[in-house]
Amino acid sequence: MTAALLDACLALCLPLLAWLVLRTESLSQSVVLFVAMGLLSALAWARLDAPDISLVEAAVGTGLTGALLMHTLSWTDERPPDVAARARHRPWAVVAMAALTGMLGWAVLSLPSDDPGLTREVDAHLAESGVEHPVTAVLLNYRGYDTLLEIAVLLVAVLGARAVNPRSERTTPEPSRDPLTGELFRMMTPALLLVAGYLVWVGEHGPGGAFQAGAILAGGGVVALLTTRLGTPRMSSWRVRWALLTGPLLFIGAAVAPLFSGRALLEYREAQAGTVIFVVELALTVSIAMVLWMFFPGMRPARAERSGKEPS
Amino acid sequence: MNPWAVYALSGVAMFSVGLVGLFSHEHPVKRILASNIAGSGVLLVLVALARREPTGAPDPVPHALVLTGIVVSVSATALGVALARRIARIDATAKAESTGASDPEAGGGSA
Amino acid sequence: MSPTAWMAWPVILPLLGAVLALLVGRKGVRVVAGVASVATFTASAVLTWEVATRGVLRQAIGGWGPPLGIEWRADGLAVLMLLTIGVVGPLISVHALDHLGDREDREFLPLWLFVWCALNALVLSADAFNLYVTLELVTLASVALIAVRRDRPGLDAGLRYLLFALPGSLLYLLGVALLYGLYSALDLGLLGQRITPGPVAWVAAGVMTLGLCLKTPLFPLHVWLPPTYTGAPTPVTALLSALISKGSYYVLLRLWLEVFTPILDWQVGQFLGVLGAAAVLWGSLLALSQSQLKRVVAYSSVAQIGYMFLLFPMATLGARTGAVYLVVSHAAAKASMFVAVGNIHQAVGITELGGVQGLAYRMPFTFLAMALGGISLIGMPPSGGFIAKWILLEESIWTGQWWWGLVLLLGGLLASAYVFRILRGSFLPLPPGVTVRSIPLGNELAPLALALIALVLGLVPWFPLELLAVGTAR
Amino acid sequence: MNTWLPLAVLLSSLLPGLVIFLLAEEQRVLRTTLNLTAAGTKLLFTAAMAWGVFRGRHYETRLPFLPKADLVLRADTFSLLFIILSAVLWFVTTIYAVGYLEGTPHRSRFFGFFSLCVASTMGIAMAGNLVTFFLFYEMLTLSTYPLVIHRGTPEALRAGNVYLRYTLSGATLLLAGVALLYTLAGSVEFTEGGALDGVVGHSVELTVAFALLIGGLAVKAALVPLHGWLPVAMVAPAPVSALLHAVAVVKAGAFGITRVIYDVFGVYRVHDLGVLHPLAVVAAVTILYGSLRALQQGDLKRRLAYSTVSQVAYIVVGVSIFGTVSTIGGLVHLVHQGLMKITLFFCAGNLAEELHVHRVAELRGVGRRMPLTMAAFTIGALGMIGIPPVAGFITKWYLGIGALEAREPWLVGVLLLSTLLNAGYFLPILYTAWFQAPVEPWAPRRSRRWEVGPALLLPTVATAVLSLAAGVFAGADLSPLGWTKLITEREFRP
Repeated sequence: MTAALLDACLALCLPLLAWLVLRTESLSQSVVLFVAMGLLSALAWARLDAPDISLVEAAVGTGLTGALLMHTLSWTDERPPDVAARARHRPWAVVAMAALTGMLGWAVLSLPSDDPGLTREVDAHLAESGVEHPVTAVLLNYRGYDTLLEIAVLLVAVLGARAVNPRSERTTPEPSRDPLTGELFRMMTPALLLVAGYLVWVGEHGPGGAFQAGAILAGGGVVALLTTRLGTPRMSSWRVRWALLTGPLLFIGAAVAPLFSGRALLEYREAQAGTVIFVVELALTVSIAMVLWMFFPGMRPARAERSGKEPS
Repeated sequence: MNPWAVYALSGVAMFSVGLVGLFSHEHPVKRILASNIAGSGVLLVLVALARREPTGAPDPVPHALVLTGIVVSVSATALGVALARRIARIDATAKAESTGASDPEAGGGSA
Repeated sequence: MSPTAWMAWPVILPLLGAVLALLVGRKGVRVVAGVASVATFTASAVLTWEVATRGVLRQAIGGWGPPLGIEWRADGLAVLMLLTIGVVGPLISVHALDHLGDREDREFLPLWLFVWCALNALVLSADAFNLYVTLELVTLASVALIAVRRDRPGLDAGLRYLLFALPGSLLYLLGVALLYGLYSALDLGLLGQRITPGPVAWVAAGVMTLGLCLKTPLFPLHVWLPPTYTGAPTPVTALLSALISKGSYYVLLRLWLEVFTPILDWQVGQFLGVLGAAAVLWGSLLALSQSQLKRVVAYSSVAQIGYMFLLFPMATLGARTGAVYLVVSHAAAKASMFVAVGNIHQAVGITELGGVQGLAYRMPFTFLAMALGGISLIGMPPSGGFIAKWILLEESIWTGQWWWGLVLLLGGLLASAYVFRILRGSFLPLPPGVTVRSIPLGNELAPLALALIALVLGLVPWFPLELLAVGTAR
Repeated sequence: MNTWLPLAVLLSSLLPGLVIFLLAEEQRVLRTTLNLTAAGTKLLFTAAMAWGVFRGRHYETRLPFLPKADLVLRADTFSLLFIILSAVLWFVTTIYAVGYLEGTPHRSRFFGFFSLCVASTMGIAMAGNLVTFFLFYEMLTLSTYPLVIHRGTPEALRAGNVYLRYTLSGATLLLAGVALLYTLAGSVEFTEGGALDGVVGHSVELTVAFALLIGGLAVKAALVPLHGWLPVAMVAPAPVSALLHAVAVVKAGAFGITRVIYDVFGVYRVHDLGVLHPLAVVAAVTILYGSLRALQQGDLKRRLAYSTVSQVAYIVVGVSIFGTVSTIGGLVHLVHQGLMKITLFFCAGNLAEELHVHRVAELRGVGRRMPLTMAAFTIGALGMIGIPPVAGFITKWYLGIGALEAREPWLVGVLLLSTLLNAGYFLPILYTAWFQAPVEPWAPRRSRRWEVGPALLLPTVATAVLSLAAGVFAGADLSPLGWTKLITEREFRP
């Protein structure tokens, strides 16, 4: 009963929060509300027995995204003169929203309510996949091709983001005035690396994997960015490029190798599948961490300078 | 009503809010937020669909799709905010120039 | 290597090329991209040959096969698209090298290779969710390409495109989720077998169609197109209009003709047809009223996309052939026109329609390309556009829906009005005070090569038509 | 069966055209040589083909194109009539144009499109089915447009607009008709006696298709009320007017109408559908309207243009009256009008070029200054009126007899009235030129021997002689009349 109440509450809160995010006039409040909504939604995912991906949602979908947006707000004016942050008055908006929800809800409610989906098929072939965790099996074996393209998506995004803001690479961040955070970071680093390595390894059997590990590492990188003299990695450095691209190259190599012995793309031999997947995941972890880290363009210009430029 | 259906409906509602919000805002950050909300809605629907059989492990296929979805969504956000940031800097430079002040970008760069 | 193995290379080679191009840094980008382009084109051509001689090819990626794994499927339609992308894309990118600055093409080339990889992956994929990933890869790479010059119009255009394409993808993804929820399958073939009329299928079809129409875009969702096409660097506009917008249309075509066939009712078809017809008329009329050269060509894309939607009310194999033929010839013709527009801007720096005055004598190849491309847009013989229009026209009479034929004919007349509005000015003498900068010969030949493809499509249509027939026999 | 000769005839003007585009403006000798060699080669090919067809051989080039329609180039008696006319007139017009455009800019472009234009005409003549016909019909529009606006003046551009508006609308109707017919019949190969044997019933659809096809073709044939482009297009240089009005464009329309009636529907089918009579009426109206408007024109070229409107309608009248004799009259006029009208336009060009005379009133006493030109003009004009022994007489004679034979006596009235009107607008020109004294003395000749450059004069005289010969030797087997009789025999074979 309590559980049902909790579910109902969560389910009700999420769209309401979403609505609030978009209604709020202040952009920074919007982002804060968005993060809150994301955390609640991670909770909802956990209630739906998806604890591992709920962590990713919390860390990346909410944390990293929220940080990115917050970071952007520090670059942009809170409210540019020509664009209002508030929704234009659109009477049709509410009607459209209700109609869309109604229509989609109708479809959702007509879905069978105890369908196992592909659970049986996944389990049936789990032994051949080389890993023990079904999600990892889907992600890196059954549908490994999706993941290959997903890596391409990440590369494109980082390439695009760096391409439009090449200057920020040169922006040296303000060193933190607080010596404590720097010290903290130094202490944290080995722990982060350990946790990331563990997550990759555990991904073969249970919740975890390259993406989770990469997110952890990237988190460390972002903290470093904000607290130490360490700048954003630059594309012009060959070390950065190798760190970024070794994973994709290995993955592509692993994907095409079977082609030369008459098998299909990504058709690993059963005996080697586990090893191949582990190595690929390890390399991808580094790449994913690099990409997520590089999404952050460095520090904003110091507040004092900005305000000095403001016409007043 | 089953818990999955409650959450699926919630996801659908989030999606609608996000989608309509996307088209009724002009500020790029708001629109990026809206698209993230809509994305979370879709992913919530997928997560809910995975948990329809009340016993046993949930369907791993939607979970894997969701992971991919998160990556795509954060990539799009990163690209979007990079563009928005650049636009803001160009505007700031233009504004500074029009008021006779020096280039704030150059100042930021040499700090 | 087995014939099915060839399916991997058109996807893998550009991906590998892009990654290596990033890896080598500033110096070797052009070399790597050149080698990757030649290799990818060769792979596409070999695959086309295999399909033309052996029929439909399939590859179960990872060896699993549906429903667990993803499948690639190459029929005649798919390889024709591969070939189109493989010919038109590199020609545009050759032009881009000279059009963009040195700095930009270090980013342009890897990004274009990503787009190429994504489009090839999209064309071959037979998996609904995999299609979502390819669509997103196309979108993000396109956004980065649009903004590659880092100028304000390009950045605005990129952001606008992103914020219209994202909801499109999400709508599509929601449809995929619904379909998976009911049929526990993501493979298009399986979905096609299992589909039954009902709320889930209807709503899924609705949101997926809406999303893809937003991306393509179909009237009245085209509002983002003109400013985006105008703001993007011209070679990127050419890519957008010629190839990228066709990606989402291709998915739509596959969905309706292979998955949603049982629910493609008369009303649904007519509805899409009406929107297409409106796009044809509205796009053409707006193209006629523009004063900027690039906007004329951009609005023409709205109209041409409209023609492609006339497929849905007829929904016959013949209509599919006609629509696909239009996709292919429009790719060549429109790319040629945009590239020619780029040349004109580069030569005289005038963006107004009057800027073409007197240029026919100074840039003959560019204007020949413009003329040949324009003829294809109008649908006059000899051009690929004519063949497409002819097939659609015959099909509209054959199915008794002659009113779509009227739309085709009227659209052709309107197109001729805006095409000749451009061409006519070029015959006038060069206005005094205008200096014409010389254009590298390669840049003049690129649009001509593209236009000649549109011409050849109108002279030897039997080859693409026979190719298109591969895999249609049920 | 010979498979390469039709293609050779087509390519003999297509390829030179493409090469000419690439020539620099200064390469005058090379360009002229290329032009004349091409025109000569085409004449040879054509003669060979004509001889072969006369002796009963078949010529056909067939290339795969669309599923239901190949690209077919074929030479039958009717296409040869048009091919020979075009080949001969192209040859003389090329010579004329070389002289006429001497020293003007953009000649490579001009001669390039000029050759494409002739290639399209050849394609139209040899098209073996409706799709091939449409293909070349559209190519003709595209290749004549740059010729119409060649001068690049605002007036020329406006004329180009009008020209496009008319011809493209016409093409749209034509395309609709072709598509409708293909859907009904599956495939429409031109066949003597009609190609629609497989279609039973569907008389409404067939009538619609017929109306669409004729409507589309009537634009180029300049039938009233679709004739508006023709007088406007007069801003083009004289050789263009000559070629457009005597051969390529209007004849393509008239030729197409004939093809549709005889080789697509078959004359019996068209007769049964009851659509022949309305067409004859439209043509008759055009004859009278064109003549009346010609009467009002003070500008020489415009007068000739309206005269064309009227004269091309003779062809249509001839073929749209059910009966062999009138058909002969109509078809033979395809050639006769071509020869006579091109003579007249050449003369107008000579006058404009040498003396800058454009209006009828300015022609006073020009006969003594340019006797050969005006003599040629006189032959052409008398032919148009229908005075023996010039070719035009043959036409009117056969049309008149044909009308009586088909029990359409009203047409004889139309012919008589038209003849009167023809006389009304041509005779004053002759009178002014020969018998009135010049207002002021003409500018002196530039050369002692020639009243106007030989490149202009010789083609003019040649075509005038041909117009006369076509009338005088009408009885010969290979005269236009003889050939036409051969065609008609085959078309009416039940």
